[in-house]
Parts: sequence; C-alpha cells; structure tokens
Amino acid sequence: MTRRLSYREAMREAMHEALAGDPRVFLMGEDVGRYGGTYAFSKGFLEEFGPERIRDTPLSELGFVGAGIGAALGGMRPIVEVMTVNFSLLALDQIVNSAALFRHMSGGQFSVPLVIRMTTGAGRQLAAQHSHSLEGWYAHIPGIRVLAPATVEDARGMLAPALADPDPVVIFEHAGLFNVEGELADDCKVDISSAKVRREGRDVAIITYGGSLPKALAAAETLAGESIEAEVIDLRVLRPLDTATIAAAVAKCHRVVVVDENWKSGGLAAEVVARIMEHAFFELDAPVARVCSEEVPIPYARHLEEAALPQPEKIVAAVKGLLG
Amino acid sequence: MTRRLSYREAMREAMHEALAGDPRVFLMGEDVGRYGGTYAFSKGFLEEFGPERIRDTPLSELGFVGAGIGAALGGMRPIVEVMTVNFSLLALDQIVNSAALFRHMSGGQFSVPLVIRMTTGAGRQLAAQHSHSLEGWYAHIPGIRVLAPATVEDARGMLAPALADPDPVVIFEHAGLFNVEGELADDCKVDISSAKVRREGRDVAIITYGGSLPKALAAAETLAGESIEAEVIDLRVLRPLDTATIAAAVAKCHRVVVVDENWKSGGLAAEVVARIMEHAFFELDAPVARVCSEEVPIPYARHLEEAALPQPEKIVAAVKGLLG
Amino acid sequence: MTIDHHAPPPPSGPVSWDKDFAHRLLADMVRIRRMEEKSAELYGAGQIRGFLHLYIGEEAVAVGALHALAAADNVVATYREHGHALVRGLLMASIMAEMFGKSCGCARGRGGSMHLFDAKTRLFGGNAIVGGGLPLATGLGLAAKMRGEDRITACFFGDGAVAEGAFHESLNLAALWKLPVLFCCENNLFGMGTAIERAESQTDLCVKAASYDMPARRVDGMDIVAVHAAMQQAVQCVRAGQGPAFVEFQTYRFRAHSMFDAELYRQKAEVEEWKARGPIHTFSARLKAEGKLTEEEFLSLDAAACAEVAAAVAYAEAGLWEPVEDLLKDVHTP
Amino acid sequence: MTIDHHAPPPPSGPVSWDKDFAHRLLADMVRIRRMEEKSAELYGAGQIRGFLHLYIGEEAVAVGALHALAAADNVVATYREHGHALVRGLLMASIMAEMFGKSCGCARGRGGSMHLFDAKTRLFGGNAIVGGGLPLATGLGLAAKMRGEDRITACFFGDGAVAEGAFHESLNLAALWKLPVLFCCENNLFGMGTAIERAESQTDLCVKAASYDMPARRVDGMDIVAVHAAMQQAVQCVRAGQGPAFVEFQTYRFRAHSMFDAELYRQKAEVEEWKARGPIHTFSARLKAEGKLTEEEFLSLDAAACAEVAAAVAYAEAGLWEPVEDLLKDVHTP
Ligand SMILES: Cc1ncc(C[n+]2csc(CCOP(=O)(O)OP(=O)(O)O)c2C)c(N)n1
Ligand SMILES: Cc1ncc(C[n+]2csc(CCOP(=O)(O)OP(=O)(O)O)c2C)c(N)n1
Ligand SMILES: [Mg+2]
Ligand SMILES: [Mg+2]
Repeated sequence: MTRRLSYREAMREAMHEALAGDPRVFLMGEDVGRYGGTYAFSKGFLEEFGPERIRDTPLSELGFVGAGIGAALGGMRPIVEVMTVNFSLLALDQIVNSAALFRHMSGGQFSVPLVIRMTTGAGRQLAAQHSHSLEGWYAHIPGIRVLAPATVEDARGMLAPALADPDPVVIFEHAGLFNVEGELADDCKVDISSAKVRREGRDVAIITYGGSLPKALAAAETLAGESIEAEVIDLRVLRPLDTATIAAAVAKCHRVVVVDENWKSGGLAAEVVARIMEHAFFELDAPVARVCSEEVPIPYARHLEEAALPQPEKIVAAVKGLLG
Repeated sequence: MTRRLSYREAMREAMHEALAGDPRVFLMGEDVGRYGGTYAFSKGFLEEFGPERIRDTPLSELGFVGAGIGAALGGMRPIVEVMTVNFSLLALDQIVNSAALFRHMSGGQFSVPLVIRMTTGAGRQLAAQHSHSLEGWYAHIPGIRVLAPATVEDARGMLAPALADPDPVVIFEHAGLFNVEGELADDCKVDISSAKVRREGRDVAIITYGGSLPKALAAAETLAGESIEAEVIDLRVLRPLDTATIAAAVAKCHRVVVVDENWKSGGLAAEVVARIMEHAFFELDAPVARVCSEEVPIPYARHLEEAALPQPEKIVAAVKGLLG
Repeated sequence: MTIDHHAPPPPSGPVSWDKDFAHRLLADMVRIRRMEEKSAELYGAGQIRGFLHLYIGEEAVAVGALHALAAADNVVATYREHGHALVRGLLMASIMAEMFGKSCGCARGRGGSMHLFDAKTRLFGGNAIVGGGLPLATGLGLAAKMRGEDRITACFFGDGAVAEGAFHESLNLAALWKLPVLFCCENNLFGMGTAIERAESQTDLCVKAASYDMPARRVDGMDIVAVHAAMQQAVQCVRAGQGPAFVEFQTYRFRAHSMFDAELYRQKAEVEEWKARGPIHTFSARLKAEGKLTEEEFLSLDAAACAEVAAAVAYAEAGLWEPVEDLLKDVHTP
Repeated sequence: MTIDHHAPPPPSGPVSWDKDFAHRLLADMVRIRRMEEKSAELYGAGQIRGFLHLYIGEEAVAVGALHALAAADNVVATYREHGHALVRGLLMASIMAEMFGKSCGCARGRGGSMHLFDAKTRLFGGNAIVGGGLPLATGLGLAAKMRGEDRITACFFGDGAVAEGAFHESLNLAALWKLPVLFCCENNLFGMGTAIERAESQTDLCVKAASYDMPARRVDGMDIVAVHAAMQQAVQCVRAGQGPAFVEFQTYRFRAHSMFDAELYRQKAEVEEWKARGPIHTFSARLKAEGKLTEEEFLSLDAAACAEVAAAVAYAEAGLWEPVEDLLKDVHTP
C-alpha cells in the first residue's frame, strides 16, 4: 500500500513517531513549540507532548546546540532544530569542536547521540544572509554523519536511523522541497549510508542531492525528449559519501554532471569530482562538469537569484556540452 | 641585497611597517598586547604604538571580529588576530554573514577593508580542538580573499596588499612555519593573486600551500635523488585560486599530486582536483592523487598525529604510485 | 520581575514640542504606517517577496529615537527596519524599489526588505541575523572613537537578540572600551512566537545592562514624547564620551512576525489592548487635546503620506531590473 | 567595583573538619601539586608535549569544590583540569599516561593534558575551547532534570570564559529552565595575559549572575575551608531543584599560563604576594596551629604523594603506544 503526502508531513510524521516511541527523544529549537515550528513541522506537538519535550529555546544557537550535545551525553536523544543553516554558523564551534570530536578525544568513552536538523538552500528570495547552502562544510568534518533527504520517502525514513545512530547526525532539509508531494509505501525502510539511483539512464550521469534533485530530474525529462537518457543519482548521504554508487554510475555512463547548490569553488561537488578522479578516472569519456551556484552572495531580486542558482536549463546545457 | 630572517620576524616586520605607515591600521585580538602575542608576533608593539592601536581583547571572538568589521566600515584598517582557526568557528557568523556579504547586500555602497589573521594547522601535539585546518571552508566563501603565506617572503610581503585591498582578506599562518628561516630580498614585492612555482620539475607536479609546502619540497628532494623531477606549486592564494598556474603545471608534468592538511573529504585539495578536471583533463596521464589528513580528529599522541597528517614520505609514495 | 504583557496606560501630559516638530514626527509615523500597509498589500500581490517584517505599532520608537540623532551619527538596524530607513532620510521610493528588487532600489535590488542600506545617511543595514548588528555597531563606535569623530552609533535590536552571545560580547566590549554606542532595545515582548519570559530568565533587561556597568533606562515605547526625551538624554550622555548606554523601548508589534505566521502564540485580546494604545492615534489625540493638531491637519498629512506611497510604488514599478549579466557585480570592490 | 590584585588575608579561624577529612583534602592538594611539578619537569624533558596548563596555586578550589559533590554528579572542566581529574577519582597513573600519549591513558592518548575524560567518574572533559564546556554542562543538567535523576552538574571555567557568548547563553538557558547546574568560576584574575579589568567592564562577576536571576556567591579560593563550605551550600541549593547557582572562587595561578609564557603581563611582587597565601601551606599551618596536623604527618602525606607520582610516571613510561593501524578508531562508534 502507498499513500500520498508532502515532504513536510513526512518529516512531521517521522518526528511524531520518534517522540511517541522513545521517551528519551525530545525536540528543541527556536519556535518549535508555541509558534508551531517555523515551517509548521511541529504544529500541535506542544499540546501533545508538552513544553518539556517540545522545548522552545531563546535565540541562542551556540547555547542550545551545545545543550543538545550535553543532553545527548546525559542519556537523552535530542532532536535539535536549528532554524536554518545560516544561523548554524553561530553554533559551529559546538558542532565541530564538541559533538564531532567528543568520542575521539575521550578515547571512545563518550558518544553523542544527537540529531541536528536544519533548513538549507535558496530560491525563495530571502537574500544573502538567508540563502546559504553549506552542506559541503559539514560534510568535511570527521565524526558527524550528514544527510540530505530529498524525497518524501527519505524525509519520512531517515530520522529513525539517525536517532538510532550513537553519533551525531546533521540533517539538511531544503526549503524548496517542503511542499513537494510523493507516494510513500507503508513498509518503506531507508538506510542512511547509501546513495540512490532516482532515474535510470545510460548517456550521462547527473549526480546531485537535496533541493537540486527535482531540478536534475526535470533536466533529465527534457533530455529524454531529445533522446538523451540521463541517470540521476541522489547522494542522500553527504558524509560518508557512497563512492561505490558514484563510481558505478560513471562506469555506466562515462559522462558526468555534478549538480549542487553550494558555491562552485570548494563546494560538495568538488569532492564528488575528486572521488571520480580517484575511483573512476579511466571510465570518463569527458571531463566531469559542475553546475553549482555562481560565486556571488545570493541576491534578493528574483531574476538575479534564479541566475545565481543551478537550474534545469543549466543542467541540460552542461549535459549537451559534454555530449556535443 | 638579501637578509636572513624567520617567518615570525617577517610577519612582525610587516605588521610593524603597516602600523608605522598608516594611522588607520591597528592590531586587535586576544593577548596581542601585554602578553606580546600568543606566538610573540607583536612583542614590543604595545610599548611602541600604545594600547589603543595594540588592543588586547577579551575572549569574545564573535564580538571582536564583528567589531573589526564595524571599525573597517567606520574608516579604520583593522588587523584582527584570531588566535587560531579553531577559535574562529565562534566568529564565523560575522565573517561569513557580515564581512563577506556586506558589499553585495548593500548594493556596492559599503566595503569592508579588514584583514583577519589566524594561525592554522597541526603538528605540535595540541590535539583535536587545536589542530584544525579549515582553509578550505574559508576558500568557499565569495566576498573574501584567502591567503596562505608559506615563505618568509610571503609572510613579509602579503600583509601590505591585503591591507590595501578594499575587501576582507583572511590570512592563514601555519604554526609549523613560524621558526622557518629564509632569505629576503630588500626590494621584494609580492602580489596576492597568483600561485608560484617553488621548484621546477617536469615529471610530476606537486600542488600545495602553507604548512605543507616544506613537506612537498622535502619530498621533491627525495624524489630528485631517484631522478624524479617534481615541480612544486605553492598556491599562496586560496581564493580566488590561480587556475592558470595550476593548469600550466598539469600541462607541463601530466601527473599531479595535491597535498594539503585539510581532511581529505571536501578539503581544498578537492577543489584543486575539480579545477584540473575542468581545465586540464586532457593533459592528464593519470588520475590526480591527493595527500591530505586522514579522516580523524587530530590525536594528541605524537605517532598518531604524524600518521594523521601529510608527510614527505606519503607524498613520495603518492608520486611513485602515479609514475609506477 | 514577572513580566507584564499588558499595555501601559495611554501616554498623557502636555507635549512640550512646538507644533512644527510635533507634526513632523507624527507625519513620519504615518508615513511608515502607510508605506507598510501598502507593502503588505503588495506582498499579497506577489510584487514584494521573500521575508517582510512589518513595524506597524512600533513607529514611535524609530521616529522618536532617530529624530534625536545627528546626521553624522551611524545607524545599525535589523530586518524590521523599513521605518528606520525612512526616518533616517532614505527616499520612500528607493525603499519601495528595493522591496520590488529593482536596480533603482537603495541596495540595487540585491538586499530586499531585510537589507536596506544607505551610505549617505550612514545607515549600515538592515541585518537578517538576529544580534548580528551589535558587533558591527561596536566596531563603528570604536572607529569613531579612534578617529576622534563626533559621531555616535545607534544600534537597534529586538528583545530576542538579548539572548544571543553577540549581545553579551558587544555590550561588554563597548562598555570596557567606553565606546560611543547607544544600544536601543525594541522590546516588543516577543521574538517570533517566543514571549520574553520564555526566552530570558531575567526579564528586567535593564538589570542586564548593570552586568556590563552600563547606564540603562526603560521607556514606554508607545509614547513618542517619552521615547524622544529618553533618547535625547541617552544621546547626550553617549556623545559626551561617557561610554555606551542602553535604552529599552517597551513596545508591541501589531501584525504577525512576518508574512508566514499564524500567531498561535498570543491572545487576540492582548493584541487589541495594545492596538488601543497605538502610537499614532494616542499622539494625535494628545496633540488635538492641546490644540496643536486639527483633524484637517491630520487628514492632510495622512493624504500626503498616501500620495508619497503611491509615488513610491509607481517609481518602483517603473524601475528597471538589473541586467543578469551584472550578476557578479559587487562581490568585490572593482 | 575596582578590581584588587592583592591577595586576600591568609585564611584563619578554626577548621571544624575532623582530622581525617582535613588530612584527605590536604593530601589531595599535595597530590595535585606534586603531580604537576613532575609534569612540568617531564615537559621540559619532552616526555609530555603539546600544551600543559598548570593548576599550581589553585588547588584549594578543585579539592574543596569536588569534595562537596556526590559520585553521581557530573563534572565539566577546562584545559587546566589535571587537579579536577585527580580529585574526581581518576588514577594518577592514567592521567600521567594520557599526558605521555600512551594507550593506557585515560583517553587512550588521543586527548592529552587538555582532554582528560572518565566515564566512570562522570568527568566530561577537559575542554580546550574557552567557554566550550558551559553549553555542555547546561545540557547535562537538562538531561538529568528530564530524566528525574538526582544528579547535579558542576561546570568549572575561568574568568576569561565569562566574556564569551557561550557563558551568556548557557547561564540564561540554565536559569530559564531551572536546571541543576553549578557554575564554578575559577577567577585567577587573568585570562592568559589579560587581566580581568581589561576583559570585563564589570569586574564584579556576581553582578553578572543577577542578570540571569541566578543566586551567586564569591569566596576566597585560597581558603579550602571556605571553598568547601560555599560549595556545599551551593550544591545543596542546586540539588534541591531551585535551579542553577554561580560561585566565584577568587584564586591565583602561581605559574605561567602554559609552558610558553614570558609572564610579561604581571609583576613578580604580585605573584609573590599570592604565593605567600598558597593554599597548601596556609591550610597546613592552620591545622598545625589547631593540633590537627604534625610536621611528620605532613611529610608522610607528601611522601605518599611523591611515591604516587613516581609510580604514575613509571606506569606511563611503561605504557604502550596505540598501534598506528588503529588511527581511525573512535571517530565513530563501532
Ligand atoms: C541568529 C538568528 N536566529 C534566528 C533567526 C530567525 N528569526 C528572525 S527574527 C526572529 C525573532 C527575533 O525577535 P526580536 O529580536 O525580538 O525582534 P522582533 O522580530 O521582535 O522585532 C527570529 C527567531 C535569525 N534571523 N537569526
Ligand atoms: C575560544 C578560545 N579562545 C582562545 C583560546 C586560547 N586560550 C586558551 S586559555 C586562554 C585564557 C583563558 O583564561 P581563563 O578562562 O581565565 O582560564 P585560566 O587559563 O585563567 O584558567 C586563552 C585565551 C581558547 N582556548 N579558546
Ligand atoms: Mg521582539
Ligand atoms: Mg583566568
């Protein structure tokens, strides 16, 4: 059996299930309670689970993320919501210098079973301070696992294994996906270690994740209209990267476009390119191309914002560039 | 005429010259004054320039880096010393969300002529929280220029153009270099836009920067003993990257090892690999190899720390792997 | 202190201002109000996009406070800064054009509603990071002090920002170095949906100022006369070189936090109570009672505001889009 | 408050403790002292490396404070935590081995001097980020409260940490949520080379606690009896569920900040004055005056400490290095 629901509903259900199923789980963050969640993910939770477990925090990103780490060390299973990745910069010290290092520095004595969720990405004209895509930064840090659910299934299914992980997990939710709907199988199980083929193809592999997945699929549709069959790979897990799935796609298609919303220089796509260089160089018929954000803070004006971000047309053009 | 001095003396001289030559320049940071600078870079400055211009700050990285941005906007030319890159995580919000974006968000009305200096890198058994190499993170951000002086000449010469730059510049100084000595020409001028060939070769190009440069040069010496001539490229400027110099080295040597102390996944080396993919793919006789830090927080114990970091022997092995 | 969500009694007592000045400040409040009402409408129509945070209800703060500053002073504001920008002297047309994303906007369409900037009037933004402006303001104060300039920096921020580390670090630095910075806290009792008593263990914000050894003062932010007087005094004290000062303006936001807010977190009755104390009509009433304002005069300044809004919208609508080829402009100084 | 760099008068008055307890605490201070003197020597010899921050002079704080805690309580400390680790119950040998980087060290050589951890005694580190432990402690308090555990968290940090945003955010959260956290500020007048009056506009740190509506108390940190009494009282109050508390221990570091420090920033005379108030000899003198300690007893506990140090060093020297093949161990839980 399947049913249809939105990404938002899926994430909401996943949190509801976690809260209902494990008294150690609680949700903490700015406006998760009385406001109902900035993006309405937790509407009604306060009434159901009470203010201790649906914990509104002051504007103190460093403090409450650190408190989440401490609570995890103290035996809880916190879900800490940082409203957006933009504000997570204030909390990076705790994430990188504490959560990620704790187990190692303590010689394996203490693990930090913490889940941090944050909204990422641009596309809604929120301008430069509200449009970062810094998944690549997080994916650089040993000691944390980084997830980017891009489908309803992953939004529904990734939280449970993330909470079961004894180590810190950071989940990036692209704001452009919240209203996307999809079918969900009742018995769906997702892992948090592998990439997934979202579309089969043979002419070119488009490797992407998160908010760029729908754009890649749209590009693939357009290309199909011109008899170019694109394979679309959804990385899903940004750390550790599933190199085997990437290499297999390269071996199958021999031409690759990597799409991500990070700025091009030093973004996650660069790492994907480097993995291909190391693991599938001899399979390449052309240099891998990247479609990323332009090297500019995201502008407010719609036409400029659109021009700054990856778009289906740019992906199509990049593919044709490779094939041409 | 040339003279011999250490990296520390060179940086000290550069700061002294800047302070003596421009009343808008001042130095601000933790223990830059009475303590004499954590690494003795500013010993004696307090007595010479006074506490207004050699300004000890409280432990408030977010606050004083932000104050540096404000002071730059207000007409000063601050040199803000963040003791180490590890603590800069506390200040990232101001660097990324303010300094880097200010000019763009204001539609070009305000520039931020700020220089931020910080110590980076591992190798002194300071353990996980004091050994980060996050240059790659900074190099991802549009709106800032990122420098990594690795030689006495660059330590002496990069500060002046950085201060003359109307936009924010971040300078990374690897702690392993401070006591390195070198010859300095009296009339030396350095730019802050180009990479430099530090050693000519033809068999392989080793591309690196900062604290890894001496290791790359040591590896090149070893290789020379086995009749393998390595070209060594010092990137020097991590943003914007000098793609032309990289591509020229690839075109010359056809085999490349990229060395940097970032963790391998998503580190700066990945971007160098991606640039080579995009700009010099057809020149490659073998896939580019990376020698980076292992994916582990830097351990305290000496033998483990050494094993975690790039070393000349690993570079030699990587080169031989390419040639073999 | 247990926090009181009730509105203060309506301001009373004679307004000592001359008629001209009183009319100017009243007009500024009305201009903000009309501009924002129109903005909300245009948001609904999709002509303004992104986030839009209205200042409606809080106008007495920006108007009363900014009229106590000199042209040479610096202003640092938040994402709820349309009013501050307008009172500071930006053309309404350039604000409106910015919200449309047009190249004739005050930030060439790069910034939008949350990032209004103006070098001429020394408005250093518009900042969409809560608390992000406080370190900047501290640094602007440091520059002014080191350069020996007669220039203070007024930094506006909400009650929500008080919980951020940036508040703590900035107030300490400014007080430690005796910088000419005036910290202006717009306490509207909520940070988004979080009431101050659920964000601050100590809701008496003036007690916090003492922890930095900084003079502090609380004032009824619905009373423009009180706002202006308190601000003048604080400005004087800061300008005299005695170091920073802290002023808490007690006010209330009549509208939702942004355009996406079901307002689940507060009672309608509370909002209505505060609306009844709205700064525009209480001030007009006072002026009228004193014979300093007639209904005709009010209607005429309101009409002028509406005309200004209409002209601003027309300007914004007629404005050009920046060419896409210029996308990479202004990342760095050319 | 203008800050006073003078040492307090030597502690006096009767020690009400029974002889056994007094000897135990005295012995702990001596154990720390001897262990650290040896560490400094071993650092000179290159056997301990990295950063080494000595607690010498401040022993009364860790010993007096930690003896007021229960085994179930949590402890969060800084990079100057050898003393805390030892008093908390770690074997001196495992601390010494950690500083040598050996696999039999308390963090298997991964952490070193700044990162002593022990799950058994609930020592959550060692933290080399100034202020980094405060949010963690707040979270540990939150967990204990939510789980209904009778467990408080003692969080140690220096005067320098008070300027960090992390201090502000943590104290507010802990007070707001009434968490069982005891904030223990080791005020040794300096953060590295920066004297507190050059770091804090308000040097009376107890005033800061009021800004979070948190009870606060200042105590002479050179007087182990006063430290223990104040700590006991604070522990009781926190354990009773009344929320967090703040205690400031006024103390002094006799040695350099770390092993790289020319101590340009303070006067020899000041250091000497404080050394004359050293916690070990003033406490011994008091006990002797009361007939609770003889010189022989002191010499014997000192000898025991020295023997423990020698054994710890031998253990550390004999310890094995972790195999390089295990480098990637403990990045993630297997
Ligand atoms: C650092 C940061 N965290 C969270 C947000 C999201 N956010 C925007 S406004 C706001 C509430 C701020 O409240 P307050 O400071 O009282 O200002 P007000 O909106 O009431 O004027 C929040 C949580 C943000 N912009 N920046
Ligand atoms: C966030 C951060 N900034 C700077 C440093 C460098 N540093 C280490 S200890 C120290 C002084 C801390 O002083 P205090 O908190 O008073 O502790 P004390 O050393 O006096 O015990 C500094 C500046 C650091 N470790 N972390
Ligand atoms: Mg508010
Ligand atoms: Mg101290």
